[in-house]
Amino acid sequence: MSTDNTITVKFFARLREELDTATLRVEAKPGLTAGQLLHDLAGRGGNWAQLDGAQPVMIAVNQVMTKPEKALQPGDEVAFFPPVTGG
Amino acid sequence: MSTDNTITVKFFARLREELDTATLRVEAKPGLTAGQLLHDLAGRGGNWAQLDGAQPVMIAVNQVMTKPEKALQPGDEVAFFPPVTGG
Amino acid sequence: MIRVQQQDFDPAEEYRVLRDSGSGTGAIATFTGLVRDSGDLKDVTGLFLEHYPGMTEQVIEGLVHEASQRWDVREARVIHRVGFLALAEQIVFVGVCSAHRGDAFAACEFIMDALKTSAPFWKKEITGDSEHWVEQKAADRDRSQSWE
Amino acid sequence: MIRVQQQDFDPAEEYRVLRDSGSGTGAIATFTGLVRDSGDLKDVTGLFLEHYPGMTEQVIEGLVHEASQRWDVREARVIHRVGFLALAEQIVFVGVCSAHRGDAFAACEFIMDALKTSAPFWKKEITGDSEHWVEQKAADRDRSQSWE
Repeated sequence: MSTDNTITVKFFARLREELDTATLRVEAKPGLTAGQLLHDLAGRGGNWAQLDGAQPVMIAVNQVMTKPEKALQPGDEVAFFPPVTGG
Repeated sequence: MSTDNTITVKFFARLREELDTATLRVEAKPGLTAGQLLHDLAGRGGNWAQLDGAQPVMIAVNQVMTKPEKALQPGDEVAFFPPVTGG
Repeated sequence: MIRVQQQDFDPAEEYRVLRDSGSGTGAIATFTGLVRDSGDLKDVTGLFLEHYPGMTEQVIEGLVHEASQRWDVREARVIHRVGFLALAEQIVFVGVCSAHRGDAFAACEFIMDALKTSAPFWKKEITGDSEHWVEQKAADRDRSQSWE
Repeated sequence: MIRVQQQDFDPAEEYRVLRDSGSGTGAIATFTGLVRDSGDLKDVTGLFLEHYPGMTEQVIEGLVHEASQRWDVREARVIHRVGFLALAEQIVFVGVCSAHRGDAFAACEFIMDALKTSAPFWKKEITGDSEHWVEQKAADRDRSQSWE
């Protein structure tokens, strides 16, 4: 996790492949929630549009599963991924 | 199993020890049931008396668990034993 | 595969056979029971296990057959030891392989629970200076009945 | 003991550690999952398993901790492989030892069920000429929720 004013965003599995992105950084705007961040990213269009509800997206903040309402802090690590299928 | 007019009776575990008997033979009287045989054996008195209900006794005829009402045939193998405790 | 024997067994060997049971196998559940120091008596040093030769094998065959009708069972292996067993020795092994995890768990647990209440084995606990036939536990009867 | 690794594992070795966990152990339940040829695609030749390093281990630690609070768990060992795995290869191992058989079965099955729905692993099925991310099965969600 970084100590500057950014949030690290990670993608896994199908999302990582379809967005062609494993990691990116975004600015930690005051009041930003995980769900809002997801909505903002969907606004990029193209494959990113699927983040806006077309497929279920799980959210983890600092490696703990969380709800979209979760407020983000500078330095947080947010991960978006499809429902898990291990075991 | 014998082919003559007898029934083989076996005892296991605590019963085998307390009756000091692993196997005995009895005559296959017409109409004899497993429960009646148990009652007859209890009539021997001493440690045998416990066969008459003081302790639960399981009954198998020809190696299949059965009820006291089961009628016995010449050549049958009857076993009496305490509830099982393996595994 | 069902075996009743005095000698010890190797769960690793049983696992290898289960694993080699074909490409449809996705799940292997195993259970091993050990002699434990906290039975009906204190300071147990071992067990003596008696069985009813012939009937024991038939009963276990029946349980495996029943499990195979209720769940997907590719192969099941059951081993039960008899005779004198010291503390911490292995007593019983049940291993099941299946296409699916739920079936493997259910069949393995069903066979083990039913074996405890219907296979003709009897345990005697041995301490330094006494021995004592173990009584059937109501909890075991209940666990087995819960499958009915 | 929790491990996430590319290399294969030996269930026999895990069993040995579980068995040596102390004289109170009377029951050892294990589960092993294998790559199976009947997933969402036909003619699967293997899997690719991705995970979220760090979070995966934390989630599994949490599941083992939860199991230890609900049941008697002397020791639990969980291994999950990642990367490319061919057909019939071992994917996952869960082993639990306990004083009692019911606890060993329940804790082992709980950890395995919960792992499938909450640990961040993703499977991609690979056939000769295509690949395809596996979708989460409703049955797995239901099995895990049945523990709640």
